[in-house]
Amino acid sequence: MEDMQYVILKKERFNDFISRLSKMQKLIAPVSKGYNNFAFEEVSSGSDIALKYIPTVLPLKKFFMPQRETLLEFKMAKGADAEAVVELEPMTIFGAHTCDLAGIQCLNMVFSERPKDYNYLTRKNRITLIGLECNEYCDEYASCHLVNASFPGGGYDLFFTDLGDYFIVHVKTQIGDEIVDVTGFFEKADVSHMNDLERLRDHKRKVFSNEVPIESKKLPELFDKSFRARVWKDLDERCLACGNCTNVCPSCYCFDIRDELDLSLKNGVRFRIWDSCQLEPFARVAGGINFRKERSARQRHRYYRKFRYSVDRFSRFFCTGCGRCTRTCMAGISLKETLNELIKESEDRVWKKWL
Amino acid sequence: MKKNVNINVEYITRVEGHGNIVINVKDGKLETCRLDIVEAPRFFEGMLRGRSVFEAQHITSRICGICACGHTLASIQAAEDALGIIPTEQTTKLRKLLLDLEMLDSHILHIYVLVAPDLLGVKSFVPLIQTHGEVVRRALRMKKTCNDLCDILVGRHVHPISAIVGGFTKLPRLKDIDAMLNMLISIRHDMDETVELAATLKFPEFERDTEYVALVSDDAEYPLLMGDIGSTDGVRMHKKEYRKITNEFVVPHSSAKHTKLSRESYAVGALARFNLNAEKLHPKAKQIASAVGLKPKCINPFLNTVAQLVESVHCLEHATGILEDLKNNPLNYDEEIVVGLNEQRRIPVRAGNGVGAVEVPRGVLFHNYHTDENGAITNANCIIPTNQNTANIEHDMMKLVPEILDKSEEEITLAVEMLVRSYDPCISCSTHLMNVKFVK
Amino acid sequence: MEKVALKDSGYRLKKAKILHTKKMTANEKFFEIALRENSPLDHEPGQFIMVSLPGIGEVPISVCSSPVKRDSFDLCVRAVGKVTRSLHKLKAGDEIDIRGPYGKGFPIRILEGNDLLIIAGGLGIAPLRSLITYILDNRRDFGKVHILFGCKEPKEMLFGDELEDWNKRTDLHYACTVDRADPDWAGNVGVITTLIPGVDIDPIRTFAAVVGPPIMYNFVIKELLAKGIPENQILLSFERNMKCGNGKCGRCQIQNLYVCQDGPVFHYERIKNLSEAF
Amino acid sequence: MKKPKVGIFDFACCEGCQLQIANMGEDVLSVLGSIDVLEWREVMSEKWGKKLDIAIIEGSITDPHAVKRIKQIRKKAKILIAIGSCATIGGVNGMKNNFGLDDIRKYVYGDSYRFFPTELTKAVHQVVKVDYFVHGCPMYIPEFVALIKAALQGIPYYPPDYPVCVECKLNENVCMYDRQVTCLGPVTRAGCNSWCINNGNICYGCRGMVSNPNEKGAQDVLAKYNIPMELILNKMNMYNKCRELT
Ligand SMILES: Cc1cc2nc3c(=O)[nH]c(=O)nc-3n(C[C@H](O)[C@H](O)[C@H](O)COP(=O)(O)OP(=O)(O)OC[C@H]3O[C@@H](n4cnc5c(N)ncnc54)[C@H](O)[C@@H]3O)c2cc1C
Ligand code: SF4
Ligand code: SF4
Ligand code: SF4
Repeated sequence: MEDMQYVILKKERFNDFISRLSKMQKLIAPVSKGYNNFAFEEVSSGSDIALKYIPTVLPLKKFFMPQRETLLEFKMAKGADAEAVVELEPMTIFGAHTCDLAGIQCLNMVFSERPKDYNYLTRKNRITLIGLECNEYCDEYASCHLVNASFPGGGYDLFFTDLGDYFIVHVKTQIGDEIVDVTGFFEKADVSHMNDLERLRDHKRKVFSNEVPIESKKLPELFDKSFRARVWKDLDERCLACGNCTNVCPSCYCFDIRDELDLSLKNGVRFRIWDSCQLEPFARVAGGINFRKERSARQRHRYYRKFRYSVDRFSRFFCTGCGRCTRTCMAGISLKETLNELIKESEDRVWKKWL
Repeated sequence: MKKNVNINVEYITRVEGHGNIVINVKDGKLETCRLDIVEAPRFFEGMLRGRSVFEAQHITSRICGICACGHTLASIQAAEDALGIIPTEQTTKLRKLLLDLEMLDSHILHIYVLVAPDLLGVKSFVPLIQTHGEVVRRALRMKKTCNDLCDILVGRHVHPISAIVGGFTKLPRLKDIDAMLNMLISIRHDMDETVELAATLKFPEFERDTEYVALVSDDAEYPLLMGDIGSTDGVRMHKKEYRKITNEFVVPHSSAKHTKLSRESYAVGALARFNLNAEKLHPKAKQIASAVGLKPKCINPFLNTVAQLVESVHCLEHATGILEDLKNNPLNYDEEIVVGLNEQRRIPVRAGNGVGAVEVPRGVLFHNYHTDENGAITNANCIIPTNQNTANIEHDMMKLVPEILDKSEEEITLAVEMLVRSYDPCISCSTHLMNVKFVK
Repeated sequence: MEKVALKDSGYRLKKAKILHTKKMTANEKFFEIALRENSPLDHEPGQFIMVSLPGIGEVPISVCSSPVKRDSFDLCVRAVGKVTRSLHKLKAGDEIDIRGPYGKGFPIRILEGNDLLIIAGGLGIAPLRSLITYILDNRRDFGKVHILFGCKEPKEMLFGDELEDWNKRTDLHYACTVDRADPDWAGNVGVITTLIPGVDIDPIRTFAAVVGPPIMYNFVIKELLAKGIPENQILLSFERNMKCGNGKCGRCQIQNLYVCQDGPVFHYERIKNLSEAF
Repeated sequence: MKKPKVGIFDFACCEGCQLQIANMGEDVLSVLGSIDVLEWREVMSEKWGKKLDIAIIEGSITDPHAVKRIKQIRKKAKILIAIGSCATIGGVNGMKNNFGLDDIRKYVYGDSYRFFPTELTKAVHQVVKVDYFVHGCPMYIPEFVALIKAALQGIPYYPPDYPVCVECKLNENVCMYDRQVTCLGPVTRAGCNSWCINNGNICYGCRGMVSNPNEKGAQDVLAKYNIPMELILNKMNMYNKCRELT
């Protein structure tokens, strides 16, 4: 534990810390939108921030891969070269839960895989990430424990844990160290603080239990057997193909690329914009064939991208357990229920073999 | 001089909707003089039957894109009257603001895009882009500003979104109010120039004594959103008695119904409001009225455009006042409502009969709904300002044409078209024909 | 928000010039294209490039010439929509922008020394032409070569002159068929699978390369397996919707594979169990 | 490049979409810089009546006269653009089709109903071929601009074929279903940037339905909120009644 460094921030200094932070560069944190909905938005004072919140409508990916992002700028004049660009805005994000940190880790892997995506990587380097521990389970939709995202697993510069009168803060990177230094509101953590933290973690280990009756390492195997499972048909009937589940997912990153000219028709940009595998035209080709025409195929694809394909490609789940897809789905399609169905169905099959 | 004139203008241009003018003079004698409304009827009142009263404003706003906010406000008033809802003070304030913006927007459009070309001797504002570039830019700038103001306040100007029965689904934040205030202030200068421009325009000299009808009230505010109905002939009635004012009748040549009150016809609109309520205008507007020599009771219909100008100044100032007030007395955001179709019965419903009477740019607009105990509309009636004006326009034409018979047919046509346009008729609006008893 | 130039962007475009065009059929047009300074494209047979018309869009198009031709390269484009129709309006001297080449083409090093059975359906001849011309340029490096080509109607036949040439050559076997004949047609009539049983091959040393419309694959593969060609010697090239070419945008994904990076050319063995592939 | 000749024509509608053009402000001048507007009754007295490169059509086709007129315009125009829900899907005018034609005429005009001929409301493409669609009530200016640019470039414009929810989520709105009210966003074609929901109201479906909506799923969702099926269908029919005509 040599390289680990813990400091504490007393609660009464929190507002000063936030004000100070917001003056250093744009500061983003969760704020309440009413109806138990939250969003990451720009803040300037501690009172703007919802310290207790359930996952925001949109995850942090909106800062790392903006919904619409310019890739090229060009002029229509003959011979003019298009210029590749990246749009940047340095910012600090405060209050990322462990599931959202995991989401960013997923995106980091995707965009670092060759061929690297420098638009993403350049932007990522300008963003400072400060995590915030969930002491309690958000709600019945979350399944972070199943996918090992309920405890901090890196991916941040600083990580805050609320321990009543104070936050204990894990300093992970040099940038985090600088924030601690520059703001000057922190104190060294001592053994009693570390003990408090350990107590909280013990408590969490009790509260955060596995929500789905399967060991997470068995999930890939479950999916190997489930390509033709009944549950996909069921989803076909219910899913509206609205794409909400993928838009709110922290590890969904599909996009479309489009061109746009200005009114003079002389200058233009090429930009990418979020897209979703749940939408009808997504996999349709010029001849009119749609390789995932059925909503069931599209839903299945979504689940496999979270629990199976990513395991092959990146050796991790791309579901962070945040529960957003379930919370947002007006058709009431629930990730946990789907997993439960798959488990049940595969157990049925096992039984049938024996009978 | 005995003379034959045969004028048949198919689709009067630069008016909203389709109307034709038919004039027939034989041996110097006026035989026919008609304004035909040939807009395809759209049957709004019929379509409203069976729909939730909470959808009424959404649907009736689609009667007219130009005064969509006006229809919205009249519709909401009627629905709330039927349901027995009394809007909060804050809601009323914001509705007045919306109406000011609507008035301003519409008057600007009418003055610049529809009337100015006549007075500058061109066929449309398109050639003005070359000859009067600055004027066109100013017009578009002002129009866009009004539009952007409505965007902030109610989501959009054409078919507002957040103004609904019960209040507003979204209230402007402090930064929005600041932005709106700055926008209004930014067009003050343009408004001054508009006044200067208007002062140079020459309007035809023509007069006909007319009964004017508009909202009236006992307080000191220029009544636009609320009030009784009054006329220059001394009539005053509660809005619920609107049918006694309008006395609609059907004429075969028009898909819009005609109306009359104390005489054969009456007029509504900016001039009517001015004639009835001039003393309640904002001081700056009064000042402009006297500078351009407009005083009540003015009976030259061509000067309706001037009355619109005066009202524009009034509305600009009045809206600025409301926004300044909102800066000092912040809105209560708890009043934001989410109603949808009222499927959750967040707003209690009951059977009822409600009337909305609102001054919209072209005059007083009536909506009337009967609802059943589930809040569904059983009967609907909308009386549009242009309907109320059509008979009056015809009577004006009948007086005007003989006075200018010495002119060429083109000149007569132009004069008559200008007369029609000065009323700013909204023909797409006026074809919502209603379920009324016919005056036999 | 600042906007800064990005040197390493995967979306950078290269300027290219159209040297020559030729209308091939009602819907297909041929383009010969050179990069600036005639620098080589350096592609493998079977790879594709992203063709850009800034302001309109970008589409994946297979390179249909042999890499041996270094000063320029060829494309064959079917007009179906936004970009492809706009491409058809261009003529010699006009400029386009490209990215790439992308993807995995035909594994030339593995094919060398073996026999080849090349099966093209319709526009599938485009990517295969890059392989065929490469083979002809390096004819000594390959064993026996069979080319089977099928299309709907004679008037849809692409690269007619070259097909004639291939037909005349003695160092390869060529056969073609049409689904529907017209009065001038004297050749075979019927779907392409009807040609397969008649080819004389040694399945163990034959690699099959198949490109055509999606419906063709199932039937052709069945015939090839029936002939005894091992699964890992059947090569297919897939078409999917594609936006980035960099294995990110997700559109071309077939289960866990990205056609743009892992393909478009695949060994049948690798994808036979992917039910979304066919 | 020669400037294309453009005419703007209106049928049964509120003329709000034309007004949206005026609401573009000084951008109108940029658009007018690249086209020649030769006919536009609402703001111009000039009439053209000859061949056009682009005809922009607003409004639904609701009477025999309109059918004749739209066919004439189609003959004159190389490209025909339908703007606004009335033109693209029939829009609110379609609600008329819920009633018997004579019934509704009598309701509105009483005894004189015979003076007022009417037909089932139709969208423009149900009468003549339409090349470009700008959906929405009113049309969304940025989409109109995008489409005009596509028309000038001579390339197709594909309106989005995914639901309003997509845009709504990107705008990070609190979903109406979280607020316990029903919203037509899940079955309505996007492209308006979830205009209504951004302003706290529900989606009314003015842009028409996506091409392959899960209607059963949508009805299930709506039914979950205990509103009678009749009301739900009514709600979908506010703009989409003309879908039934083919
Ligand atoms: C690896 C690879 C290699 C290829 N090689 C070649 C080749 O060598 N030659 C070749 O010609 N093609 C090739 N293609 C296919 C080519 O990429 C497509 O034809 C091209 O992308 C079509 O783009 P477009 O912009 O012209 O058409 P689009 O404008 O995208 O339209 C294509 C079709 O889809 C319809 N459509 C598209 N979007 C919508 C929408 N939103 N709503 C309704 N309808 C819609 C259009 O009506 C049209 O029929 C290749 C594809 C791949 C993946
Ligand atoms: S949010 Fe629900 S309805 Fe929408 S696409 Fe996802 S699963 Fe389907
Ligand atoms: S509010 Fe409406 S449009 Fe938005 S996500 Fe919810 S259902 Fe979809
Ligand atoms: S949200 Fe719905 S009703 Fe509103 S503009 Fe968009 S499509 Fe039309």
